Amino acid sequence: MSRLIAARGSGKKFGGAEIVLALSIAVLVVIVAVPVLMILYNAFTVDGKLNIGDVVDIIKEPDTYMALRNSLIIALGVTGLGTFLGVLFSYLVARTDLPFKSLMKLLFIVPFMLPSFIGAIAWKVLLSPRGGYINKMFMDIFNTSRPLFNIYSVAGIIVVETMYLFPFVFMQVSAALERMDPTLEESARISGVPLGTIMRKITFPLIMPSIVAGALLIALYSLAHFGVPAILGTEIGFYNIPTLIYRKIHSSGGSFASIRTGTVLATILIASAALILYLQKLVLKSGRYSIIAGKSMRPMLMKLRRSKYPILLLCFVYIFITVILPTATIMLVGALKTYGLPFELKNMTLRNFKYILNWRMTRQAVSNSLLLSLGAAFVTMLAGTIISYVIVKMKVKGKFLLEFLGVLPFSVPGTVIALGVILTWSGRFGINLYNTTWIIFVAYIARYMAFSIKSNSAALEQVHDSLEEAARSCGATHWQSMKDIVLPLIKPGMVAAFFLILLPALRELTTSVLLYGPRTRTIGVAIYALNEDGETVLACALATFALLIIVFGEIVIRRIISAKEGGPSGG
Amino acid sequence: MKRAITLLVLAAMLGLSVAATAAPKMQLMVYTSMKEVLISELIDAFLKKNPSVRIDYYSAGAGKLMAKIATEKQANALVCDVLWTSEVPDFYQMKAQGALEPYVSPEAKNIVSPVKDKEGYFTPARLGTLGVAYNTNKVKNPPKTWEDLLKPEFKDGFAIANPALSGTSMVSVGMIVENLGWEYIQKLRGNGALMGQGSGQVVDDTAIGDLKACLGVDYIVINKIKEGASLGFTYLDKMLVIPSPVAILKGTKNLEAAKLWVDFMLSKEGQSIIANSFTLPIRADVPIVQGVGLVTPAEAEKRAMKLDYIKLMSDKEATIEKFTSIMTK
Amino acid sequence: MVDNIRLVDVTKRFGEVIAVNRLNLEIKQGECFSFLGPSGCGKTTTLRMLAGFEDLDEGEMYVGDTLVSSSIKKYYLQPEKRGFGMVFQAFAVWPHMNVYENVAFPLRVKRISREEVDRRTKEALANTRLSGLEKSFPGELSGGQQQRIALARAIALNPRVLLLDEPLSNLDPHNRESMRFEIKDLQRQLGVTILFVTHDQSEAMALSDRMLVMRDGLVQQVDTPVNIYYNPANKFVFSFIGLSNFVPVEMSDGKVYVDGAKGAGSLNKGTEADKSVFKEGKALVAFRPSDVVFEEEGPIAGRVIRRTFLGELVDYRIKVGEHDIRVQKNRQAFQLKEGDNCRMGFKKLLWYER
Amino acid sequence: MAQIVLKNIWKSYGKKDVVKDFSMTIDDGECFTFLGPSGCGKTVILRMIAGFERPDRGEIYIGDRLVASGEKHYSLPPESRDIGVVFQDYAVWPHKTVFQNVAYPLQIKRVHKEELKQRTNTAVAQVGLKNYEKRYPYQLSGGQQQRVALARALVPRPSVLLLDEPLNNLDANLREEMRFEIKILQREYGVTVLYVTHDQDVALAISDRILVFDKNGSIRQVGRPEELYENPNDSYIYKFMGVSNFLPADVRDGKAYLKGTGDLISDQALVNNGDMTLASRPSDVILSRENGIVAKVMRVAYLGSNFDYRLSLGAFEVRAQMDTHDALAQRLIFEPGEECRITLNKITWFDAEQAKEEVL
Repeated sequence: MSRLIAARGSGKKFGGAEIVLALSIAVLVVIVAVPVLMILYNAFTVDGKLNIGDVVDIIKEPDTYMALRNSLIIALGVTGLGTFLGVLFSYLVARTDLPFKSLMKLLFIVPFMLPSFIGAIAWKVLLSPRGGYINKMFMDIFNTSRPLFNIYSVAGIIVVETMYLFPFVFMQVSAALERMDPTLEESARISGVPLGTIMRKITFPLIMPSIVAGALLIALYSLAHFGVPAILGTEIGFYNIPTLIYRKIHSSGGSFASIRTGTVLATILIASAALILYLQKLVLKSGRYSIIAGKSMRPMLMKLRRSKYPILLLCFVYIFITVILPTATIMLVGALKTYGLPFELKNMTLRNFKYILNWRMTRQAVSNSLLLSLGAAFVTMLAGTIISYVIVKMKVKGKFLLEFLGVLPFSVPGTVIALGVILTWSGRFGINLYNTTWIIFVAYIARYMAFSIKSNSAALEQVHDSLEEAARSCGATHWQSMKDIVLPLIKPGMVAAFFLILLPALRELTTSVLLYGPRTRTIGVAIYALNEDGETVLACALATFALLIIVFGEIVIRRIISAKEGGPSGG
Repeated sequence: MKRAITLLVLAAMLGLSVAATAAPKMQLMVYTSMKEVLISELIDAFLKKNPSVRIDYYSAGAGKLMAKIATEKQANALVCDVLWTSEVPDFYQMKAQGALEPYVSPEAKNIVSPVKDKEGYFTPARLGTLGVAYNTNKVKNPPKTWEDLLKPEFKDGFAIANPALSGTSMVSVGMIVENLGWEYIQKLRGNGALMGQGSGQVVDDTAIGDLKACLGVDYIVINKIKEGASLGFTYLDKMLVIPSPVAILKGTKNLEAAKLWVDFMLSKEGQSIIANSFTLPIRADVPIVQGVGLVTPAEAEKRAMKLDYIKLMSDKEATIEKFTSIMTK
Repeated sequence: MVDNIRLVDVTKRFGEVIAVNRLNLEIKQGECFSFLGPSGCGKTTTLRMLAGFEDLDEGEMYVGDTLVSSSIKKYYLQPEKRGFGMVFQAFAVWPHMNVYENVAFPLRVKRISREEVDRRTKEALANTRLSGLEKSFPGELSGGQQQRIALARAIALNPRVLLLDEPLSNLDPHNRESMRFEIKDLQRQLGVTILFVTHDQSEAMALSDRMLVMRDGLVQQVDTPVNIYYNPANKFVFSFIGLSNFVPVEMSDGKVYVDGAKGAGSLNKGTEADKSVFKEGKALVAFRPSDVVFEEEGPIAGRVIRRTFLGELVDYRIKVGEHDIRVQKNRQAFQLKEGDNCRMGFKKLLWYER
Repeated sequence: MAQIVLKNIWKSYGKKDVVKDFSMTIDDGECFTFLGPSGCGKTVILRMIAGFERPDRGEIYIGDRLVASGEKHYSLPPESRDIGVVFQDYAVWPHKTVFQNVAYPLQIKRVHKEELKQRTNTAVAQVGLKNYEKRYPYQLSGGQQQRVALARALVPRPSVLLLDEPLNNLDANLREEMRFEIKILQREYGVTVLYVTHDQDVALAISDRILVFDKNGSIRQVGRPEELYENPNDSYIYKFMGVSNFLPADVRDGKAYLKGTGDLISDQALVNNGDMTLASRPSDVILSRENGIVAKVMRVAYLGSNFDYRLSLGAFEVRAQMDTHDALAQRLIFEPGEECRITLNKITWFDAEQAKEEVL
C-alpha cells in the first residue's frame, strides 16, 4: 500500500492521495462513463442479450441510412470549404502585407463566438427561397421567380456551418504560421528558390499537420452538429444524425424502439468521433518536425502589391457577410412588428424586446441558462482542478484511468451525452432527474469537464514541480505549498476555464434540446422553439439578448486574459 | 473580481436548488398547443382568481406534447396535469387507454360543440376554425370555395401545416379527406401545394411571401393581421371547425388545481378571454369579436365539415403517412 | 573582378531605436570577417540587410561593382538573386526533406542538369562530412550534423559570399569548437568570402581574418583579432573581448598609485602612464588577469584573499588597498596560498579616463 | 550545521537500480560535490536527502537525526528536515516579489515581523539584489533569479544546503561569476553544502571535496579538486577533468616510444614495459622551434590570452596551448603545414586497455 503513496515524503502510511484519486475517478465514472456505457449497452442489447442483428437492421432503415449519408455529406462539404477558407485567410493574415492584420485576425475569429443556430435563423430570414429578404429583393429587381439562393438545401447548410466552423482551421494554421521559424523560408530564398516554389515545397508541407488537425476538428464538430441542420434541413425533410436523434426521441413517446434507434445512431457518432480523434493524434504525431522558432523574428511577408486593396475588400466583404449581416438581421427582425414586413421605420417596434423581458417563458429560460452555466462552470472548474492536479502532479497508480475518462467527453458529441444522460438519470438507477434542471446540469458537467481538465492541466503543467518542492524545503507543509504556491499560480487558468465553460453553456442547444422540460427551457432551446413555432420575431428578439450577453461575456474574458498576460505568469 | 464570481456562483447554486426543489402548495402544469397570445391572458386571469396555485404551461405542437407525455410516463415522471390541444383523436385514444381522469365541470352544461364526452374524460374548451390565410400582396381575389384553391393563382404557393406536428392540421386533413376525398388532396398537390411546418410557421411563411396562402388557424392569422402583417383571412364554403378539448391526466398530483383550471376555462370569463383572442368560444352566451372575419359558433357549426373522430383515431398514422407521401412526391 | 563588399553610410531604424548607425565598411573577397557585439548591437540586422531580408533606411550596399541595396534609389535586389549562401542560428534545415533533398532542392530549382545537381550535392555533402547520411531526416540527426546540412546546402550553390548568423550558438560546447574549425577549413578550401555574426569573442577571434566590434549600432573597432585584443580602441572593446581588471588610480608627485593604496607601491615603475587620460589626477588602469606576473621586484604589493583551482588555471583574487584584482596563472606557474603577500608586475597596461 | 551520512542507500525505478548500495559521509561545514554524467543517480541521491524521494533501502542522517530509512518505511517530510534547496530551473515563485520569495520561509516559521524584515533584507543584500525587493521574477535576469533562490534557501539558516545543477541554465559569463559567489556565501553561513553537477569546471572551482560518478552510478574517486586533477585514479577521471591528449606508446626499460613514428617521447617512463597510454594536458605540451620531437602544425587559433594549436604526431592529434605573450616572444606563431617541435612537461601513464574507456 505504502508504495502507492505519492513519493512526496509524507510520513503517513495512507495519504489523502488515494481518497482524492478514488473520488475523482468516481465522479468521472458516474458523470461521464456511465452515460456513454448506457448508450452502448442499449444499442447492442435487447432485454439484456446481445443483439447485433437489430443494429444492422436499424442502420439499413432508409431514415437512418439517409441521416448517416447526410451527416457525411455535410461534414465533407463543411470540412473542405472550411479548410480552404481557413488556410486562405490565415495565410493572408500571417504571411502577406495585408493592411489592418491584427484587426482582421480578431474579426475572423468572431464567428467562432457566435452561436451557429442563431446564424442559421438569420440566414433563413435572408435567404429562404421566396420570402428571404435578399431573395425577395433579387426577384423584385430582376423580375424573376427564381431565388438567388435557396438556403433550405444541402449547400445552404454547408455554407452556413462553414461560416461558423472555419475558425478551427484559421486559428490552428495562423498559430502554426506565426510560430514557424521564418528562417526555414528565408534559407530557401537566399538559396535562390522563387517564392511560389517556397510556398509549395516548404511552407505548406510544414504547416500540413496543423491544417489537417484543424480540418479534423471541423469534421468532428460538423458531424455532430445539430443547430444548423435542424433549422435549415428539417424544412425540406433533410436530417443528419443529431437531428434524426432529436426527431426520434421527441416523437418516441418513450418507446424503446425509438430510443434504440437513437442509441445506435449515437454509437455511430461516438465511433466516428473516436476515429477522427485517432486520426488527429496520428497526424500530430507524424508531424515529426518541430518548426518553432528559437527567437522571435518577423516572418517574411508576401507583397500583395496591386491586389492588396481588392483582397482587403474581399476580406471585409466576407466578414460583413458572415458576421455583420446576420447579426444585424437578427436585431432588425427582432424589432419588426411582425415577420414579413419590410425593414421600414414604421414597421419597427421595441415591443418584442419588452415582451421577451416580461414573458415568463423567456425569463425562465434566461434564468435557467444563467444558473445552469454558472453552476456548471463553477463545478467543472473545481472538479477539473482537482482531477488535473491528480493527473499532472500526483504520482499515483491508476491515474491513467483518470486521464482517459477526462478526455473522453471530448470525443462524445452533445447529442450523445444528452441521450446517455436520459438513459442514466431517468430512474433506471433509482435517481430520476427527468424534466428537472438537474438532468441538464449533469449533462453540462459531463460535456464541459474535458474543457476544464484541459485548461487546468495546461495551467498546472506550467507550475514546475520544483516550485512546490522549493516551498516544501522552505518548511511549508503539503497543504501550505498548495495554498501559497500552486493555487495562486493556476488561478488565472481556473478563471479562464470558468469563462470558457460559462459562455458556450449559456448558448448551448444540442444537449439541452433533448433534455429540456416544460419548466427547464434554456436560452438556446427557447430561441429554437420560438423559431420552430413560427414566432420568428420573438425568436430574433431573444437571440438579440443572447448575442448581447455573449458579446459582453467575450469582452470580460478578453479583459481577464489580457490582464493575466500582463502580470506575473506561472512557471 | 474573485469575490464577485464567488457570489455569483453561490447565487446560482442557490437558485438551482430553489428552482429544483422549492414549491408552493398547489402546482399545475398545462400542456397546450395553443399559442402564447391565446394562453397567456388566460393564465393571468386564472392566477388573479386563484393566487394559491402556481400554474405553468408548456406550449408546443400536439404531436410533440403527446410524445413528451409518453416519455414522461415511461420515465415515471409525469409533469403534465392538464392537456389542451386540438388533436381530438388523441383524446379518444387516451380515454381508451385509461390515461385520463374524468371530470364533469359544473360549467359543462353551457357548451355548444360538435364533439362531447358525456363521462367528462375531456371537454371542448374552444372552437377552433381554420380558414385561408393569404398574402394580400400576392392574392388579389381571396378564395371562396375549395375549388378556388386549385386555380393557377395559387400554383406552387399554397400550404397545409405538417399534420405530424400540428394537431389542427391533422384533424383538418382528416376532414378534407372525409368530405372531399383523397382526390382533392391529389389535385391540390397537382397545383403545387406544399406541406409546411407547424401551424404558426405556415402563417409566417405566408406573411413574408414565401407562400401565397395557407390553411391558417383563426387566432394565429388574425393576431398577425392586427400586428400589421400583409395577410388576409377568409373562410371557404365548407368550414373546418375543430373543437379543442381539455383533459386532466390520470395520476396527476394536482387534481384540485386541475379542476379549478378546467372550471375557469369553461366559465364565462374564461371563454370571453378566448373569444377576445380572435377565436370562437364554446359558449353561446359569449360574443365573438366582430369585424375580423370570424363567424358565430352557431354558423360555424352549420357550415362545418363532418368528421368521424373515432375512425380518424385508428386511421391517424395511415392518414398522416398518405398525406405526407402525396405532398412530398 | 574582385567582389569586395562595400557598405556606404548604412543606417537602419526600428521605430525609435537606431539598430545600425551610418556603417561604412569594405570587406575583401576571400576574407573571413566577423561582426562581434552584445545582443541587440545591430550585427544581425546588418547581415540581414546584406542578405536582402531587410530594407535600408539610409545608405547603399555593393557587391563588387553591383549595387544590391540602395535606400536612395529604393532598389533592393531580391534575396534569391544575390547569389549568397546563408546559414542560420536555428539551422533552418527543412525537416520534411532528407539530407540529400535539403542540399539538392535549391539546385533543382535552378536550370541545371540532373547529373550536375547530383554531382554538386554529393560533393557538398562530402565536404561537410555528411556522406552516408543522405537518406536521414534532420530530426534524426544531432545539432552539429544539422548545421552541417545547412552548410552543405549553402556551399553547394557556389555562392560568392557565405553569411553565417550565429551558426554555432545552438550547438553544445564540444560541437561548437569542432565546427568552428570546419568552417575555417571550408573557407580556405573554397576561397569564399565569409561574413560571420557572433556574440562570442573567442569564436570571432579564432575564426576571423578581421573583425568588427559593434555596440548600439555603432562601430567600435575594425581590425585583426590580435590588434583588437592588444590595442582595443576603447574601454568597451577591452572589456568585451576577454576577462578584465579595471583599477582606479590617482597621480601624485608625478607617480601613479592605486586609489587609496599609496603604500602598495607606484605603478609607473617600468610602465609609462598615458598622462592625457588623467582628469584632476584620476584615471583607470586596465589589464587582463593573465597579464599579471608575480615577481619579487613587482611594483605593486597585494595579498591573496582567495585562490581557486580551475584545472589548467589557478584563479587568484588579490587585495590591493580596497580593490580586488583578479589574476589567472597557469597551474604549472609559481603558486601562492591564500593569505600570502605578493608583489605584482604587469605585462601590459592600458589607461582610460575614469 | 550538520554532517550528512548516507548508509547503504538503494533506489530503483521500475526494474532499474538507479542507486546501488551508496554510502558516504559529508562533513559538517564542507562544500561537497557530486560530479558525474547525467543519469548517474546523483540528483536522485540529493532528492532523497531533501525528502522528495524515499530510499528503498538504507538510512540517511542529517546531523544526528535519522531522516529516512528504507527498511522502516520512514521518511521525514522535507519541511521538517532543516534544509535549503536550490534548483536548476531557479524555482522562484513567479507570483511573489523578490522580498516575498525570500521572506516566505520565515513567514512559515512565524518569525516576528521586525526580525523577518531585517533578516530578509540582509539576505537580499547579501546576494546583491538590494533595491530589487519589489520586483517580480519576470523582471529579473536568469542570474538574478538564481540569486533570489539562493537567498531564499539560506534565509532560514538551514544546516544543509542542497544545490541541484543551479548554474546550468546560466550563460558562460554568469556561471563563472556565480560559482565564486556561492562559495563566498557558503563560507559566510558556514552551511554544509552538497552540490550536484556534471560540469567539472564548476566542481573544481567550488568544492572542498568532489565525488566522481561514472555513468553506471559507481563511485570512481573522492578527493580534493587538485588531487583529482593531478593524481587521477584512472583515465576516466583524467578525461573527465579537462581537455586531454592521449597517445599510445611502447615502453621499454623506462623509455617510451610513440607508436607509429617510434619517436622517443619520454626517457622517464617509470612504468611497466609494454603497451601503455600516456596522457598530458594541452598546457603541458611545450612547443619550440629547436627541442623535442617533430610534429606538424595543422592549425593555430588565437583565443586572446593564449594560442591554441592542433598538431599532428604521426596518425595522432595533439593539442597544445601557449600564453600569448610567451608565444609572441618566442616567435611560436606557425602557419598550417609548418613543422614544430614538442616536449611533454608532465605525463600521466595509464594501462593501454583501461584508457579506452569513454567519458559520456
